[in-house]
Amino acid sequence: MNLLEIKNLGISFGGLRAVDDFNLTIREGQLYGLIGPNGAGKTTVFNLLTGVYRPTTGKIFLKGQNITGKSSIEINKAGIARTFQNIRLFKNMTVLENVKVGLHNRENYGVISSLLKLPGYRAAERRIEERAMELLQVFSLEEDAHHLASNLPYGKQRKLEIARALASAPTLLLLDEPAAGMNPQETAELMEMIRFVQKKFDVTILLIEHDMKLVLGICEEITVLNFGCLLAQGETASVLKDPRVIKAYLGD
Amino acid sequence: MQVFISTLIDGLNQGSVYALIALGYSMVYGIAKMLNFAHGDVIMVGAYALFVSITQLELPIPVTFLLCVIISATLGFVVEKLAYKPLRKATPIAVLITAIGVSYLLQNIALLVFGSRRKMFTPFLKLGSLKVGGISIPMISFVIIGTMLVIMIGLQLFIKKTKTGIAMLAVSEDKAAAQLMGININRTISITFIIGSALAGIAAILYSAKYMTVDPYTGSLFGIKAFAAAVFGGIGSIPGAMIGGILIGVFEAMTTGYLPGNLTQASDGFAFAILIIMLILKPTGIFGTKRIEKV
Amino acid sequence: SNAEDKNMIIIGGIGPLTGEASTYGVSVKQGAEIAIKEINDAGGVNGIKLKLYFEDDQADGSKAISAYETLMDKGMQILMGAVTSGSSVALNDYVKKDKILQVTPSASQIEAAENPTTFRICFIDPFQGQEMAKYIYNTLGYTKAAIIFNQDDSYSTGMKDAFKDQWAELEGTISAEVSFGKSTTDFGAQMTQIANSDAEFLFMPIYAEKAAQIVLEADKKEVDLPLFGGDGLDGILTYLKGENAKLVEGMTYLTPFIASDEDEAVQSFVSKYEAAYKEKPDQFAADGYDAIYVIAAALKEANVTQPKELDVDALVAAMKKIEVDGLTGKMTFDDDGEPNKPAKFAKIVDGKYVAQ
Amino acid sequence: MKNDIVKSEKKSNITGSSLLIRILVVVGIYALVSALMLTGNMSRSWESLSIRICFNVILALSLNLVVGFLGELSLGHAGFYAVGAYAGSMFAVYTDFPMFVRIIGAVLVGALSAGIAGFLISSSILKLKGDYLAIVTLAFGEIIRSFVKILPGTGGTAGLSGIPAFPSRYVGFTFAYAFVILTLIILKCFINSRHGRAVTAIRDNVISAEMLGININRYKVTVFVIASVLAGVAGVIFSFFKTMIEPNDFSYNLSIEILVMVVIGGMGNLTGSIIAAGVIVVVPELLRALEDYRMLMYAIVLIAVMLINESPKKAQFIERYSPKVLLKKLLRKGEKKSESA
Amino acid sequence: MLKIENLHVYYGVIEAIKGISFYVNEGEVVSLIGANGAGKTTILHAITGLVPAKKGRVTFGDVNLLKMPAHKIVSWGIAHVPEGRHVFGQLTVYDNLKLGAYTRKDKEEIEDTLSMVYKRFPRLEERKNQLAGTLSGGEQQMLAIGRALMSHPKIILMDEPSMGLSPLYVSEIFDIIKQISESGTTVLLVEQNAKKALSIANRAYVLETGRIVLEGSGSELMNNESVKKAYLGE
Ligand SMILES: Nc1ncnc2c1ncn2[C@@H]1O[C@H](COP(=O)(O)OP(=O)(O)OP(=O)(O)O)[C@@H](O)[C@H]1O
Ligand SMILES: Nc1ncnc2c1ncn2[C@@H]1O[C@H](COP(=O)(O)OP(=O)(O)OP(=O)(O)O)[C@@H](O)[C@H]1O
Ligand SMILES: [Mg+2]
Ligand SMILES: [Mg+2]
Repeated sequence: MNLLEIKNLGISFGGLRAVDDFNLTIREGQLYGLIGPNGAGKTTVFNLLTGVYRPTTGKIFLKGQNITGKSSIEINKAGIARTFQNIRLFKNMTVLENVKVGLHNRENYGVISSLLKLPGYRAAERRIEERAMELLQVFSLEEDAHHLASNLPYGKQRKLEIARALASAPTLLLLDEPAAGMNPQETAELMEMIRFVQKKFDVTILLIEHDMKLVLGICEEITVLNFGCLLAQGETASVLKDPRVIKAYLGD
Repeated sequence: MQVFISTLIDGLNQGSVYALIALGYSMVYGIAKMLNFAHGDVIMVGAYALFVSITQLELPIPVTFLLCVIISATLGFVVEKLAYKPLRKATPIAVLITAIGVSYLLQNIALLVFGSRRKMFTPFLKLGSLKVGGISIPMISFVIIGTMLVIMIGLQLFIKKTKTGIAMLAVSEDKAAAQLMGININRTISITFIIGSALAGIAAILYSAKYMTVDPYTGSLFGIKAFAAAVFGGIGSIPGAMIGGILIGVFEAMTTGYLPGNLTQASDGFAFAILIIMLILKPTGIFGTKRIEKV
Repeated sequence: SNAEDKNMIIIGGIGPLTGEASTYGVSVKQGAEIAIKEINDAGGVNGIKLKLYFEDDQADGSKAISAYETLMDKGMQILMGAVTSGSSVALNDYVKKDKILQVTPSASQIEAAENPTTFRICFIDPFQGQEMAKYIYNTLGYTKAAIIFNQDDSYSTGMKDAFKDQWAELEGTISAEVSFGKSTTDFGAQMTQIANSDAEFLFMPIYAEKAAQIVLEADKKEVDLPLFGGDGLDGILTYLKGENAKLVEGMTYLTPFIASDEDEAVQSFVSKYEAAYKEKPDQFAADGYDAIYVIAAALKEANVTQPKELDVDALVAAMKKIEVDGLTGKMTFDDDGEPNKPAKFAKIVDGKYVAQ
Repeated sequence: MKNDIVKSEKKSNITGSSLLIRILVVVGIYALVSALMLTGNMSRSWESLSIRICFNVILALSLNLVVGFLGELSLGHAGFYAVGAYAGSMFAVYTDFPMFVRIIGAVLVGALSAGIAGFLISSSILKLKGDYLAIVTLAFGEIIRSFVKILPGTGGTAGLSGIPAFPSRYVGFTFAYAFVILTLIILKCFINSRHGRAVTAIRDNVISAEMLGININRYKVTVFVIASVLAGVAGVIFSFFKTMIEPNDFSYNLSIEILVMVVIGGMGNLTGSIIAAGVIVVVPELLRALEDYRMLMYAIVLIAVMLINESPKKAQFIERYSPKVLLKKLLRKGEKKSESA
Repeated sequence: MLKIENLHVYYGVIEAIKGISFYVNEGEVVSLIGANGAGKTTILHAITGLVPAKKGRVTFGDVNLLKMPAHKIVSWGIAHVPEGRHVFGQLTVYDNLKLGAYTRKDKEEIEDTLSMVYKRFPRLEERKNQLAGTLSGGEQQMLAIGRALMSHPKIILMDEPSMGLSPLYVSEIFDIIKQISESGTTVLLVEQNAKKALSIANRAYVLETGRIVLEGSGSELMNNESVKKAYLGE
């Protein structure tokens, strides 16, 4: 079944056509790659998918439901979570709290019940704490649970962002250059982790990445963007052999 | 109709003073990213300096002007060095509170030195007024508007076109990166304060010439009015600060002039209400653009 | 309170010494200090010296309460204050509970003297407004009024309201009514309204420093109306020197005190005051001075001989008996604590204050 | 790799022993003050200061929710305070229920009115951020102050007098103290809940928060409403303390003074707000002996506190000598002693 | 040319750099590699004065840099491409580049450098009037490098210049680094892409939690078993 369908998506900034007539279909359970030269519009596609920007043309469907032009909040509730190219953690909160914020909508006790400390509230808080710690364990961050997020080294911050996004229980997880700033060893670990996460949490993943090893290693299919337009689409290994892709993106 | 036009001119008159003050304020605000609540008090000190040099030292008028600007600029420089510089790494709001402390300090020094009673200047800039179709406009207003325009354009050119100006913008955005460019942050911020406070000195001269009065609390009004003008015009926008100041003057004149009977008692509140409505309609001020934040 | 306080009667003063209203508090304090010095130099009251502690309240009621409590801790026996109406009213309940004699020099709002043990030196706001309305209508025959008042000052709004009520009763009309606030610096729009009305005179129930500025603006707008006001206008000439003094020529206001009065007592006060504080006293200083003399007179009348045994009932009874010839006029006090003293109209003639 | 900078005490669940300590502190302070008051061992100025501190603490705590936790600079807190004070005291002045009912009613009416004002204001300024929001809140505060002058029943510029006073200082203090504790409990519970985390997340990064499904607007309004309800309660206590209120009691200078308390105490630090509110109220009183130099000194103290607060040396100093650390050291010493004994 | 001796850097109470010494000779390309949090960025920050060092010496030629305020260091011919790009987002691309040449006086030479930068990064010329904050991640990285080149440095410190760049550009960046080096500028390079970094480096150091654990020529380290395992992902 198709999880995500993007049809004729487009947006302009001033005179710049950042994304143009973009189409993409992702099936449930896929690990899908989005690549392309710098400034091709990959991050912009993510921004359109998550309601940061409103598309000028085109439509986006998640599980058949039209989410075009919805707010970020509604889109998250519909099942999309993401990480950011420029890390955006809650810097003044601890690692654990960052994940707990991700769990925000998983427990729905109200303001009043928190003010009165009703039993429901206590139980819910306990569940939140447990789930958050579980998630941190998946990313081996449990030791850092009580550290300020901003004091983590880069690589761990990226992992924390993924953990936080997963906390909101998405069906579709968008990762924007998760391996940026990691060395090959760490990247290899990350690949394992992404695969594991996909199985364990049963999410579909769409990721942007410039590290071809990672893309080849885990993405079944990819789409290549160039100047906002679709350049190639299909099974990873064969797309990467496409001479147009080599010319525009990979170099030789 | 004539009353309306007169009131409008009154508003422009009053607004031009706010605008003049808002320019210096807005420049410091835009670059140092701090709400300098002590800016108005620098004006107050400048006005006292002028008062002393005119009425007590009896210096030649041009000298007193120069003195007023120099003293204001020096004060701004010193205050920045002593009170704000140690807070470079602090949150803007912590600097705001310190500025409030400085404001109290200057007020209370003035209170001790000059007493609580308002000082009145003897007229030192006699310019008369211009009569157009039954409405008389004091010449000093033209001087103020002229000065304001010159300063606005000058500041705009300085910040956008000169090396120091662009360095200021760089410092305001990212201090670490600015240092990597070889920009001396402390010097740049000092210059910002010196210019801002020199402008406060000029404002002090024109304010004194227009209203001929100063007391220790003169400045406290301006802090708020200039803040309102700078924000209303759009944060960081120099022309915005000017237009903002003028519009606030006009709102005030209109609410003063046209509220019926008992409502006149709340004219201040109505002027603020217009400000709020305008900001709700345009949440980033008149000339403000949405700060671009790429996600 | 230190040892020597034991042989003194302790008077507490409360008023703004800092903050935007500080001129009033400072003046009262200085006037009172002169009176205290005179009385003590002359041997005190029945041989007992007076001691004044004056606390700052920044014209803020809740700070006035703290000032009051501080004074009580210092052993205050008689309260001279508060200077401003708001603070004074905020103290009502406290004074009532503590049952001490209170003499307020300058709180002119009616409620400020509600307490049975509270007396006031100055006129109440409504009184001034009514008197001015009657004088202008009946004596001068004007019928069209313009009013400018301070919206943030109860002294001003109180006088304005009373003036308007009285004026309506007299069937006068109001051609223009404008106001300004705490933060107003420019009076152009106000004057435009007045200049374009058919008013025959301008009533200014406000204080001298703002009035001085308004007069300058009125000149620019060619508003050439006769000017009237209450006791707040006293001292306006200190702000208007040289040619500017001409702008208030003919201004008439109701006042108990005129600093240029030939009266010997006034002149002696003025010269002592100028010597001590390098400035001319205003009516607040005179109110403070008189308040101390009134207290002294009551102490004498009640025959106080032991500094630490004040009988408030006796003092209150004494207050109602005494007649004090103060700088602000010869006064007695009625059962409500209000002063009976003649309203003097002062007029500025040839750059001088002249009693009418 | 182990990173040692740990933000201490950021746990959401209060552990048993620290809860006990907190209860002890709360009860202890109350017992101490009451004992002093009832035995007549407290000077009168301290008696009245103790009440003034209470309503200022409530103001500082509630503003801290907006400024410290939500991260929005509000310069109009005095406005909500005014709404509470006027609505509550008008209820008390113009009704003639028994005293007890009037007091409770006044608190309810004041809190409700301030809450409504908070709701109306915050929901109309959702689009505004940062300094734009700051100026609008400031303007709002001034509008309230201004309109009070023309509304019927408020007493206008002259103020509303005849508000019933607390029967005694002790009752007043107990009443005010109870509300301080209530405020604290409400804020603690809110902050340590998912809602509190959401609010802090909004402060730290709006875009991320939105992307995690947090309704920014709803929380902004919620925070403003809670803060203004509390400010309204403070207003009612204030009016009972002062027995007359006037528009000038609620000028923007007061908003700024509350902000000073919040910042000096540390944004997002509730204990800090309590201490700072106490200090800001008490310091000018302690400086009375300086007479003319009083407010000058106050300004100098304020600047000095800010500079020391932000200096890196202070952080080191606290690392070494904070009460928590000292207590731990003491306990350790005690343990050692008892071991050796 | 650049010599670091016994450098210690603290963040609060934690010691991020625990006594490091190394040197860079004129004309060399020297790489620093190491895992996340090893302290690479911190070293560069300490050299250009963005964080204070607690102990140690950093000498450039004969001058001691540690005693110098950060803004003076640039004028000695040291440029720094910081981690996380740090472009001035509210200024245009052109203004960003101009700021790179802040310490330089000669207008003509600045123009020459500018056209050199534009030649290397044509995208920057295309976008010279765009606000830097709206550039894509990779474009910002180009701008950060271009801006550093504008100061015409003797030595350039690069903190992960290839981060976020497409493979094509990664190769290009390393070509550019080579060119920079060939044109006489010394390069101190911090990289996660250890393979590329080692392949162009004359010498390299491996960092682990604030200490140098290995050093050698680029090719030596490339063949070192533990380096292969930990950093080359082989
Ligand atoms: N808010 C904006 N205003 C103007 N231009 C923008 C804005 N956001 C993006 N752009 C432009 O749109 C283009 C696409 O940007 P985007 O961030 O999507 O690129 P990308 O494919 O993610 O590149 P990279 O791999 O370098 O991150 C870029 O040229 C960028 O400069
Ligand atoms: N401002 C700071 N406050 C506290 N600790 C910090 C700070 N900056 C860095 N650290 C810590 O210092 C150590 C070294 O960090 P540094 O950024 O130098 O590592 P790096 O080698 O550049 O890592 P990366 O490859 O992730 O960029 C890390 O443990 C990091 O968490
Ligand atoms: Mg991108
Ligand atoms: Mg790094």
